[in-house]
Amino acid sequence: MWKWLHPYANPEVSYHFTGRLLPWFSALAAILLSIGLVWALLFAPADYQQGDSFRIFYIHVPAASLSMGIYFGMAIAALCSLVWQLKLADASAAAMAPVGAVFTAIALLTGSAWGKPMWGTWWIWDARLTSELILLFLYLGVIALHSAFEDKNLAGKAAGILTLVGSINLPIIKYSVEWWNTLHQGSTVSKLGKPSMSLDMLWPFLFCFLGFAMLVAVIVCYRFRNEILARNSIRPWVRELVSARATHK
Amino acid sequence: MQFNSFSEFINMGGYGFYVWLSFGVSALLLVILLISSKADHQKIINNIAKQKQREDKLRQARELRKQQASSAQDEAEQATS
Amino acid sequence: MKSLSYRDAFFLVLKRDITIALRHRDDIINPLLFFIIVVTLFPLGIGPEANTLSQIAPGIIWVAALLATLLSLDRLFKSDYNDGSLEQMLLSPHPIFLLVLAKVVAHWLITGLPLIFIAPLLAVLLHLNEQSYGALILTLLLGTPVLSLLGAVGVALTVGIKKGGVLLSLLVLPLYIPVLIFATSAIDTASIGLPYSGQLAIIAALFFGSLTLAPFAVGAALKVSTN
Amino acid sequence: MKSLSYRDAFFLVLKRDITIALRHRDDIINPLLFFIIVVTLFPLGIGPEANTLSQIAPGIIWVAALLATLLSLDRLFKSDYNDGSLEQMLLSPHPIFLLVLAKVVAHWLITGLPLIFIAPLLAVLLHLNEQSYGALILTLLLGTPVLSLLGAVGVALTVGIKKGGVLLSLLVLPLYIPVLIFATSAIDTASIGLPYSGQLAIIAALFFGSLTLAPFAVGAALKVSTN
Amino acid sequence: MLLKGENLTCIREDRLLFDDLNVEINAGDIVQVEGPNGSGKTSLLRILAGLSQPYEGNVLFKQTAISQCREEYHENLLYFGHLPGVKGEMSAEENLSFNLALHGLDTSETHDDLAHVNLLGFEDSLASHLSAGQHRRIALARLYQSQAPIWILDEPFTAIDKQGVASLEQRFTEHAEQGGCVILTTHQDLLAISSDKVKKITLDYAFE
Amino acid sequence: MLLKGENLTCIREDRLLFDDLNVEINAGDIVQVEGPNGSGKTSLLRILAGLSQPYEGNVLFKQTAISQCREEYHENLLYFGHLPGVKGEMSAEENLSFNLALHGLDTSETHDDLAHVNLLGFEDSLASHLSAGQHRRIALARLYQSQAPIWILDEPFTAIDKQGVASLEQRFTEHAEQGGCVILTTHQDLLAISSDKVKKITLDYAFE
Ligand code: HEM
Ligand SMILES: Nc1ncnc2c1ncn2[C@@H]1O[C@H](COP(=O)(O)OP(=O)(O)OP(=O)(O)O)[C@@H](O)[C@H]1O
Ligand SMILES: Nc1ncnc2c1ncn2[C@@H]1O[C@H](COP(=O)(O)OP(=O)(O)OP(=O)(O)O)[C@@H](O)[C@H]1O
Ligand SMILES: [Mg+2]
Ligand SMILES: [Mg+2]
Repeated sequence: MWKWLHPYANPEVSYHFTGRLLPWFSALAAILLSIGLVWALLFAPADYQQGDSFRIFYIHVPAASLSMGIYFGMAIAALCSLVWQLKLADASAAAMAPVGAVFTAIALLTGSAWGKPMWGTWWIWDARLTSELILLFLYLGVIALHSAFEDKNLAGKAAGILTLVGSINLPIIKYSVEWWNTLHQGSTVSKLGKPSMSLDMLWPFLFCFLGFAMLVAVIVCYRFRNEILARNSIRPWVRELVSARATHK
Repeated sequence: MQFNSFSEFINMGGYGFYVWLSFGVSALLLVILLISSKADHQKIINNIAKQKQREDKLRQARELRKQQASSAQDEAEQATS
Repeated sequence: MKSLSYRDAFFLVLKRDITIALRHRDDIINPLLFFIIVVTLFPLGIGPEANTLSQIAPGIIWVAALLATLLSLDRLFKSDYNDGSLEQMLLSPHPIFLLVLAKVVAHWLITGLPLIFIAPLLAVLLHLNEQSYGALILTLLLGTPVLSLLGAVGVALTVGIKKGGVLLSLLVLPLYIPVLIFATSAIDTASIGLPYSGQLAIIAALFFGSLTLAPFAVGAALKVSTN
Repeated sequence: MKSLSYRDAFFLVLKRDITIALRHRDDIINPLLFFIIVVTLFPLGIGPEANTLSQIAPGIIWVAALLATLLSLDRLFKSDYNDGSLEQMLLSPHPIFLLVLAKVVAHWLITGLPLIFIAPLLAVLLHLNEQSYGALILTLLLGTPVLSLLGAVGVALTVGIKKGGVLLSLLVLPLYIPVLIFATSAIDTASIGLPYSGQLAIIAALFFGSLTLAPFAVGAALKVSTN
Repeated sequence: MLLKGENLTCIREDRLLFDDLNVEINAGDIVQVEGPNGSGKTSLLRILAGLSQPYEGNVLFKQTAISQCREEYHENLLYFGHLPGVKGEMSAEENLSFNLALHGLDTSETHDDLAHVNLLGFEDSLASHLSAGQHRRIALARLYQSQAPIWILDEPFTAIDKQGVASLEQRFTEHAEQGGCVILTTHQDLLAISSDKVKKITLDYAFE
Repeated sequence: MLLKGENLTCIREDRLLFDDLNVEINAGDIVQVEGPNGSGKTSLLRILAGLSQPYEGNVLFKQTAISQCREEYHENLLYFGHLPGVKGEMSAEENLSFNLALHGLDTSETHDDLAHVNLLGFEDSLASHLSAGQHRRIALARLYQSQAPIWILDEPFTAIDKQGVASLEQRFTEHAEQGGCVILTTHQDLLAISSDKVKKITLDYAFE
């Protein structure tokens, strides 16, 4: 059943394979994002309650859901690497962590910047906000652990264990925070009166969302290829590649 | 088109600061991430190249020492003979 | 030879760790003192009004317990790593999770248990609502073992890293958050006279979950760190 | 040889410590993250009401700064002790207080300074009164060096002791209490719009006092610890 | 054949330490791993003990990969590394008892074992109050009880005085004669063991 | 006379290690402190370096008690203990430069010094990535620059390979010939230095 996967578990093959995918991903990301963002900023209607501040939505929500999606991806990669000892799965998890952290940070920042005009404060200890903040800490933990190990293979394994422990914990965190919140306060700040999204808001959102997803794919590909190179530096194919590409001083 | 003029576009119905802050910071972070990911590639390649140079240097030093050792041995043999 | 049962191996390691702690009595006293000092810092930093204090008392006591546990964590594996004992344990013919479990139990007996005895005293200092004492003790009793178990995962991951001290807190604190939230919420609920068995049940679930899973995660992490 | 002036020796050690910290970037980032995490734990433990939070914000931020400094302290001499560098420094032909001062300055630059930059952000999270931001920054600017200096005395005394981790906090925290009290009092005063120069003056006095005395105390303590 | 390393490759820091190394160790062997500083002796020993994974290759104990039979292998292994695994907070005797008990050995004769390593009179001293060499001797005392056939010893003579070295060498010979094997590294010459009894593995890839 | 210990007495843990010991060290001496494990060699060396205080007695540097002339004494002293004082986070070269600069020595020729201890090619490796012996070699590289006449070295040969030991011994001879003195401990025999050139101090109170 796993046979078809086998060639891709070879670092050299996946290095070249991702190399071939990259231009396609990049083109898609560029097209989708430019259509989506122009649409979102210029043509999408303003919200009847929130006015033009609603345009933050088009970054905020994709960033927030991608931040969680990437963690999910990382957890799967970590599981694969622990169960099947796939070194490439480690490399891909390592490639995803910083991207996920950046998207989490974007979700937090855009959320805050939206919260100031809407709720009158940059920050409240709301369930969603708090669990997003904790997600950022989890990401930072994984990254810090990665950078603390010198041997990248070991770093991958250690970070994998942490990712898995964190992923078991993530639903608990989410649940606990939600519960804690409703228990303490009757919502003092009115949450977003959920507008039933009209089609002319939905389309640009879809473009933005897919565009950001493609951007994630592009960056993860770049980082994945870097990880492969760094982990296989003594392989002859890497050596050949290097002697062709190194900039000599 | 929702906006009649450029300044209206910038103003964003009074929410300009927050909207442009969000878009600006997001763009900045993503661009930094993208560029640093791309730049790492060359950095890693240069590192590996440096590594290779170091190995070559070691190999040379090793050969030199081997030569010295063998010539010393020769001398010693000559001296005894 | 080779006749050591699981039980014997467990108690062997447990006894050793407790002997070392008793020998070095600071190991027991210091986390306790840290706990006390942190709790007393708050009235100093916040001001002595009884109302405010009693309102924030559960949070402060629990955060202090959490930090005290955190600071005491590196005793768990660090010194064993530095002098090579850890290597020797990994090379012993026993399942690693068993030895890990023994060490964690010892850690809890040394640092967690004393906190539970001293906590009511501190609760008095902070004017904790009288109805909450039971909840405070119960949450600590169920919650501090979770802190030791989850903390062990963090230490095991960072033990090979030079100066892992603060990195550890980054890894471990997010994992502690559910315990903190449910425990303080239980205490708050108790203070208004409502039943808090729901929160307790969740903490108990966390306890059993981490009791069964953490030792294996720790074992895997130790193998990586000592590589 | 032997031509190294006081200034050169000072900067040599300073540069070395900062190089090591930059190399190990975690050293800078981690205390910062710890600071942030501790600050976020309190709302989780206490509850999200903005009013309560803004009332206890100065206390929380300062206690967190204090704990972050405390945790980062053992970087100051411990690793130098463990690998023998400290011995070598004590054997160098320079006055010990000078080398100590360089190490403490490096420690502050690495851990204290970043706290000051991040503190306003956390103040936002805790809804600190807007009038208090100036006082917060000023007290941190004058107070954190005191924490590093006094902390150094504590580490120097405990560096020879195995597992001094928690004992250290016992020694150091009481010394930190005056800083904590005056700093939070300054911030509280500022929040109701009154002048807080009195408290600042006292912190400044503590700063100059510890700047002149602590290095000598540390030097003496180190000689005892390495005996 | 007790222990076998197949096609072992080790890479540290991008440097290839050894490549495609094959090692076969039989009962009765005394194997000295030789090589200059940094040639990979410690790395090899840790791989053989199962403490590190090789970049490529396998270590087999009685034809089974050691990752497959971890517990059985560890029952048959005694490893002594750069760090002795002695707790400063416990006395010499407590340390030894623990070490023995952990490996399921008899703890009733610790006195004799300590006498073998010349620690008589120091049984109750805390290990941290002993000198560098005495500290390591506590860990070495285990050798006089061990029933494990495979001994892997990384620089066991560090900080040990001459008399100590001589008695250790004698113990190695005994162990080999009783059907065990000893894999060790040292930068000193083995004096009490005749050199034809010692197999050598020389690592010097980096300097060859 | 460079260094003199007068009536030195050392007591550790209620055990008398040496009593009324008098030591005189002159320019050109190579002094080997001998004795079995735990006889007090390290304790003596630390007292001579001024790192510990003796229970009784004085250490004099050019007729002055070293506590009276600490800075001058330290300018003339190079001490190398059981711990090498090398930071794992810095590269070999950075470590050496710092060590040299701290003692006011020239840091322009670190390359050559590292070559002397066979670390060519490892200049930029972090010290924590080196092997046990290479780690200690970084600290030993200082010996090739040091201008201090008094060298106190506690087991300098630990973990060093044979070739390294030979070149260190040669360096000691050179240093002694240039008017310095070397006080060292080791459990190995000095091979390259003829034994009549080596003064010995034997500590064996505990076992005599
Ligand atoms: C720092 C502050 C904020 C954070 C961390 C945050 C985080 C999140 C997260 C995690 C999601 C879930 C995304 C998903 O389920 O895929 C989300 C969705 C959303 N957020 Fe925010 N948010 C913040 C502030 C705001 C503000 C101020 C608003 C508007 C007033 C807002 C409006 C929304 C909307 C409309 C959604 C989509 C809801 C849905 O369809 O499920 N957020 N945010
Ligand atoms: N920190 C200490 N506390 C108490 N006693 C100590 C301490 N260090 C050493 N001793 C005692 O002093 C004696 C001498 O120790 P020292 O380290 O000087 O020996 P040494 O000759 O250097 O031995 P080795 O050859 O093993 O290095 C030891 O037997 C020990 O009992
Ligand atoms: N933790 C590490 N990280 C990266 N590289 C390492 C590490 N430890 C060792 N190395 C590298 O591996 C090489 C071999 O180290 P190893 O410890 O196996 O040598 P060794 O033969 O035991 O030397 P010694 O005689 O000095 O003990 C070293 O040259 C070093 O460059
Ligand atoms: Mg070695
Ligand atoms: Mg000694």
